[in-house]
Amino acid sequence: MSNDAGARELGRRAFLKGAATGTAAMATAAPGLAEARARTDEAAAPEAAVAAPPPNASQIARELSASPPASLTPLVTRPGSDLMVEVLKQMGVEFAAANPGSSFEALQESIVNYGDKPNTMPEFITCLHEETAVDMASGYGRAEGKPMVALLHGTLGLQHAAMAIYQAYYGGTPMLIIAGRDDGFIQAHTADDMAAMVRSFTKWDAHPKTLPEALAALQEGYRQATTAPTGPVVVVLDTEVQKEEAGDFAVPAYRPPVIAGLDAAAARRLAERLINAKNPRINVGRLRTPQGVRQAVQLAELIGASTSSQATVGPMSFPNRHASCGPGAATDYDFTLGLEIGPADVALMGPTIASIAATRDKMGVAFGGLRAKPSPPTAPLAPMAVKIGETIGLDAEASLPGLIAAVQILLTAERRDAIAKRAALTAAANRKANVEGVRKALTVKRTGWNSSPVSLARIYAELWPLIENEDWCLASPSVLSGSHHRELWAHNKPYSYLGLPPAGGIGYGAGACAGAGLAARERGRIIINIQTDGDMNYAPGALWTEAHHGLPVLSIMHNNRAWHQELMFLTFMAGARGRGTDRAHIGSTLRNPFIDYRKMAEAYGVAGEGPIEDPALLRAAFKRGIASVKAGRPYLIDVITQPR
Amino acid sequence: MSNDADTRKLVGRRGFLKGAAVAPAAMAVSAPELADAQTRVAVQAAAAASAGATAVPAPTPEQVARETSATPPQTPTPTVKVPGSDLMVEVLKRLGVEFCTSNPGSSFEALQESLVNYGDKPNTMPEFITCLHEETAVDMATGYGKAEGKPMVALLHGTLGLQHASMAIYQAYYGGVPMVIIAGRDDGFIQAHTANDMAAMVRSFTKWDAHPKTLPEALDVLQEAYRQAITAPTGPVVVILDTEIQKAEGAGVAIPTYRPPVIPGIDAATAERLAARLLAAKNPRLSVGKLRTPEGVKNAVKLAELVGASTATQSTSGPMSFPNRHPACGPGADTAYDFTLGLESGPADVAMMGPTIASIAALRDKMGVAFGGLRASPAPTTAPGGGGSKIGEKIDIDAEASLPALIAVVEKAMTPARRRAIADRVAKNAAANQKATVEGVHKALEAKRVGWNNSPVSLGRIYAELAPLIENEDWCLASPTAFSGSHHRDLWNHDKPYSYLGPQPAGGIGYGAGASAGAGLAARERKRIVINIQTDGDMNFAPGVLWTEAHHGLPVLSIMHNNRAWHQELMFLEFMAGARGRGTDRAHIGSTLRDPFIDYKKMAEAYGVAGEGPITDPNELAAAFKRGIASVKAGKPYLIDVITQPR
Amino acid sequence: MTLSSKLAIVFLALAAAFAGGASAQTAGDPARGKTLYFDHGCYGCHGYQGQTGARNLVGTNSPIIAKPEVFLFFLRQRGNFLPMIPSTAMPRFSEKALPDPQALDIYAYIKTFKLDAPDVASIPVMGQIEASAARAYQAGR
Amino acid sequence: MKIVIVSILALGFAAGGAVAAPAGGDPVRGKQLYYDHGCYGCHGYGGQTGAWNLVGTSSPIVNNAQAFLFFLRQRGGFSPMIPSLAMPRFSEAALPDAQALDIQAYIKTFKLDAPDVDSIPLMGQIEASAAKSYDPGK
Repeated sequence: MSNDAGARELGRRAFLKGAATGTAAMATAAPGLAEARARTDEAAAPEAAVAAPPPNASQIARELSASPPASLTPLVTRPGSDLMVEVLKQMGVEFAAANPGSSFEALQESIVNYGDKPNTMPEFITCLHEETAVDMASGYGRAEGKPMVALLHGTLGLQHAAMAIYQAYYGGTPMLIIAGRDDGFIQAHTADDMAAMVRSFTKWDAHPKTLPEALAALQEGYRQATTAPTGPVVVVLDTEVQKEEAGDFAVPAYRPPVIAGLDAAAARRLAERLINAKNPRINVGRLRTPQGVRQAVQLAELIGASTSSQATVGPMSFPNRHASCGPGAATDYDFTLGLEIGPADVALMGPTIASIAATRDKMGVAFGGLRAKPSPPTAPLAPMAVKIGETIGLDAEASLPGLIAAVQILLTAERRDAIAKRAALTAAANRKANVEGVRKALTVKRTGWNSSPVSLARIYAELWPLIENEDWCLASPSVLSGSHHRELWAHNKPYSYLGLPPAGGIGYGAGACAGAGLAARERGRIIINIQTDGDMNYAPGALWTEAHHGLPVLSIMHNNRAWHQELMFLTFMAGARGRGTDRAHIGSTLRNPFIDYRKMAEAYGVAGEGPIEDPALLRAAFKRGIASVKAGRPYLIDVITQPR
Repeated sequence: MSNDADTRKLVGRRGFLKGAAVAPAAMAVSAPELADAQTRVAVQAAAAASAGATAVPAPTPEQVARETSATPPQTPTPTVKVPGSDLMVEVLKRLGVEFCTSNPGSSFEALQESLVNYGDKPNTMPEFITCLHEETAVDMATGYGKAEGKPMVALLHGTLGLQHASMAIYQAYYGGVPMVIIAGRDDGFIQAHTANDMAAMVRSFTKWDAHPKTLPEALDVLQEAYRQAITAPTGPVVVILDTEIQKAEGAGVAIPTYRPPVIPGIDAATAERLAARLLAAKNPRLSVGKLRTPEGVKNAVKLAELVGASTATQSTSGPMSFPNRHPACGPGADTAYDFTLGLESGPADVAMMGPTIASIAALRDKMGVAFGGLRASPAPTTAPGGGGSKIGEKIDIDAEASLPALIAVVEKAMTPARRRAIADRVAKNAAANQKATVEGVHKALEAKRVGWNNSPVSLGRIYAELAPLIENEDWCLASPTAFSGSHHRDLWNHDKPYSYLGPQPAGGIGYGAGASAGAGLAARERKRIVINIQTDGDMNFAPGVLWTEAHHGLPVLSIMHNNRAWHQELMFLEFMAGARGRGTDRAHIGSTLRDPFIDYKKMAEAYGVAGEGPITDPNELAAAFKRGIASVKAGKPYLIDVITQPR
Repeated sequence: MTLSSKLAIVFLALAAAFAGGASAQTAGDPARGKTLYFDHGCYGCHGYQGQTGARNLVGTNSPIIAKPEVFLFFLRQRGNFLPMIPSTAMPRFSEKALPDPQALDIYAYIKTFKLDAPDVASIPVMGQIEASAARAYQAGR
Repeated sequence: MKIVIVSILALGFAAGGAVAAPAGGDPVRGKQLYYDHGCYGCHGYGGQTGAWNLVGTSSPIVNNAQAFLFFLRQRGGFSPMIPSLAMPRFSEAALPDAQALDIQAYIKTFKLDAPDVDSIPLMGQIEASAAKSYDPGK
């Protein structure tokens, strides 16, 4: 492709007329320079400007006849993309988030127009950046434990969303990514093997050649995404396959995956050890779906075991204020069962992304944490060596039904009341531990209570009484704002807290909260988003998507006016080198000018207030915010906060 | 790493600092206090201090002792006398790198500290430019590279930085824009941010990459990277710098002297041959495409004037081409050219065409992605941008590097008789070209007057109103213009190498805002102003670039082409819906920015950029543009929101 | 059915419409037409006042605009082709998507467009542009 | 070597601060320097939030001028390879003594204004909710 291919520029007038006849007559008389410009470009055409005299008879005839292009394709009555929408509908895909692109124009048209209730299940969600579309799918996937669709436009879409896809992979979040491919149009947007660019950080990908293959690939993609190790999958859909006539091809029925759990014998053995234990304990990590969490609660109640939970650090774990959750009456547990976590005498640990990393990483990138070489002990996020007796490499959630059934068989009358007695003691001990824990936490968190800029503990504390009786979901990563919710709030739902950005990538928070907002809107939930300023500034367009689709997201800015982690590191570096600690703010802070987040929100159509510097004003503002989001209108409150 | 690795986190608030000081020493985890660490850099190594949070009472004496003695970790790395990163900054300084755009990250904290604190005039040449997204950092480097024809540095944080900027890197590659990308690597810190071969992720769309293992090697690699970036085919290069090397001891390490690359031009024989044909021709013509540097453009003008050739230019559709209103530029007195010499462009009898990215694509694409336009199978003729133009003899040599030799031979062969004939031809061509220009403008204005008083505002009116206001300024139109009708091509005088920076190199939306800010960096140092006709879809990808413009005082006047849609998609979808005979009134779903409309003046003000609008009455344009130009000439970026006709 | 035969049929239908002075359709309502002109995206390619964009709807005596029947016929056209690559040509508006009464409302609204473009000479800024084009080239500036 | 420094320091205290006490700093200038050098970054604007409390403490580092200066100049000896959030070193070049004392003067103006738990109604509500028994529905 000659060097100046990019330099062709198309005149205004000609762009439409040229397009109509473009396909038929490509010969450019004068060297008409068409600018290969848009994500969806035009055919090159002579650039002479058209004068405005009235068209003569021959022009009218040509206009009317509109000589069809050489590649005449007969009218399509049942386009392939309609069947694709039907397949997604049958699998219960609620949303398809996308930044529009011509390579999936046919699929977008079907989503918007096909069916008796068009643009529902899946509903087309308009995003201002592909990164936001995939981060929304992450937020939704972590809250619901099942995939939604993110639509990306060819090579550019996959590149624009690369970091978001990497974080979904690292976090094992189920997601169905569809990349449109239009091999005959703008060449820079297509490639022979587009998915190769993201193969090393996706779980599975396919590039079907025909419509039947495409429908099967969408179903297999959904299965792969929801089977342990869950994660993002990519299906590349050519525009020809989307636009071709399906005729009377029937949509294949979807067969959900079968995930292997404990066999009956193993379940019985484990049930016996649980029943015979005097002081059994169950450590619950991150399960796959809300169904799994319900069964873990059922098992704990059946056995009267005390439990530990990850609910305060991520989704899909044991309700942390459940009567059985806590240290229990006595901490000398004689048998510990681990569900996707240690320490435990017996731990049910399903396969993780690390187990498939090598097969996917054909490029040999060898990401840290997924590569053969173990990560150094000093590295944060590195897996901590935790004592596990016997590890059973089976999916914990899939094993629970069998285990529960086995336990129920063994439950005799006197075992039931022994368990009941133990359960009562455990409940009382746990409640006492809860109350003490909160008391101790409050004594620490009261420092800086009335200080301005506002202390973060004050924000989390003021929020709790206002959301306690709401169906809330804290969707934003909280470690940068002190994670005060962990001691003060009750995390009793699978989606109470959606955890940190899986690969520690900043920019994930805004999109994830909007994605959780999609799930919330359909279920009468509200989303709490303690939004760090650095994270918001990558793709703030998520605010417009929240306004456009009426997502119930309350964003409270943790506005410390910096990428504060960097500021602290740089101050240390400058100190270590004995120079310019007063210049460490260069490049690591958002000063001069300060960004006005209320104005930014209002620019996107989101009601907002602030900046609030006086902590006494917080409660009233939060009340207004909660009222607004409960009425389906997102709301943003800018709070100037202590940096940590 | 188990599935719930992401739930194993760092330590709670209190512990995060105290723990950090002693972390390397004592890693034993008592109670597994799992806290979620999340930032790009995540907090220090976790040493789960005592489970309970410390109360507030006054520290006991031995706490004071421990505090003051601050037992250093087991492997105390003595502070270095001369940090390695200082030497890296010195290498960049001597290469003349003016700017280093970046979104901060811990994997290059040492290099950032040196950029900010090293040298008698710290944080100048290169100056650290703060961006809110890595994509913007690389797009700015692309805008600067297109305007100046030489590279600056973009600093990215590990795997996340390369991923976040990968579309912008792909566009720099596709457009052949010279740029040095440095990716920090901290293998001992957050594992998700590092990898053994990070550059593999972007190898198929970068020109060259290296991962030096020692400080001296790193200094050489930085110089080699600069050379690779500016040697044809120019393009983006990646250097991975480990934090160990940035923090290594640099005392005694010499900074290598930089040897600029020698880019081969035509040999003497070819120069003789071409000069002869140019001088023999009665009506010679030059076809000038996109050269590499402003130096090349100067020589092309010199050659045209010497041989009295009429010239064809691409300066109205991209940078580094022949000034389009130079007397030599245009059809000339007689369009029967008997010899046409092409410089990086056809149509031509003989064309000197340097190597393009396509020539190295296969070698770089180890993953087998095979991008369209760069793959073996030729682009289908229907594809836009696919058509090439007719070239007789193609000489695979860099045109710019060949010009000095060619000019020398022509000057030597000049005789008084030839000089007179040429002078006569030059005069005739100049008159003919002038007439053609004036006629062309009149015809264009005739067409563009339609819709002149329309509200929403016609795009022709915007470009026309700007023309007289910027005519006497040193301006650079940095934004792609195909969506706003490219009216500058007929109405404006493109007489500088940076007059118009051309389209998105790979047709990727989101490039425009960053490229304009990048051109603003070059403009700030050279008293230039940047005109940015900003489409709304493009602005909405990474609008944080407005803050960077305000923070660094970049002279960028952004005029919103606000048609409240990704309008190309709306038209395509309407056609699709029409073809399927359903819901053309629903084609706006997913392709428009309606309900609510975005207020770009308010968005600009949120980032600290002065703005006005939305303007719907075209008669208000001139006054608004005057205010805007005055503001940017005073070093303050300005945004004017104009509600426009969609096309 | 070959291409040329298709064209023949089109011409016959067209001729009939012109010659026969088909029954005047009931006049459309421009007010409703204005919202429909926006909803169906006509503004997208023809501009809000029919003067900008790809094809002028004002100051033209093309029969498509001149006669409502031809306008309706023209909207229903092009059912039979869908080029594989994205196109911004005139879309087809089927009866289902845009019933006749609504199409006539749009037609009525289009009839309200007037060419209000002043001529070049009366626009000062255009004069400045022409003057600058006529000026001699100074290398340095 | 470390132990020696500590002992000298201790002696300094024990000897009743025989060493000449440098002149007190100016809190107004100190406030700006506290911001410029990023002290707020880890200690909070009021010295109460963040990593290490500067308020309501009798630690000599905060209250004694030489100890404060000595503490700032400390830790020249190490820069760990991985990013660190520990107390940075503030060399004389970066932060001359006079300015350091200005900062100390400003730190001394901090007051522990945290009300105790029982006097904050909100905290009562939080404790009450913690005491509530688990209700699966909600």
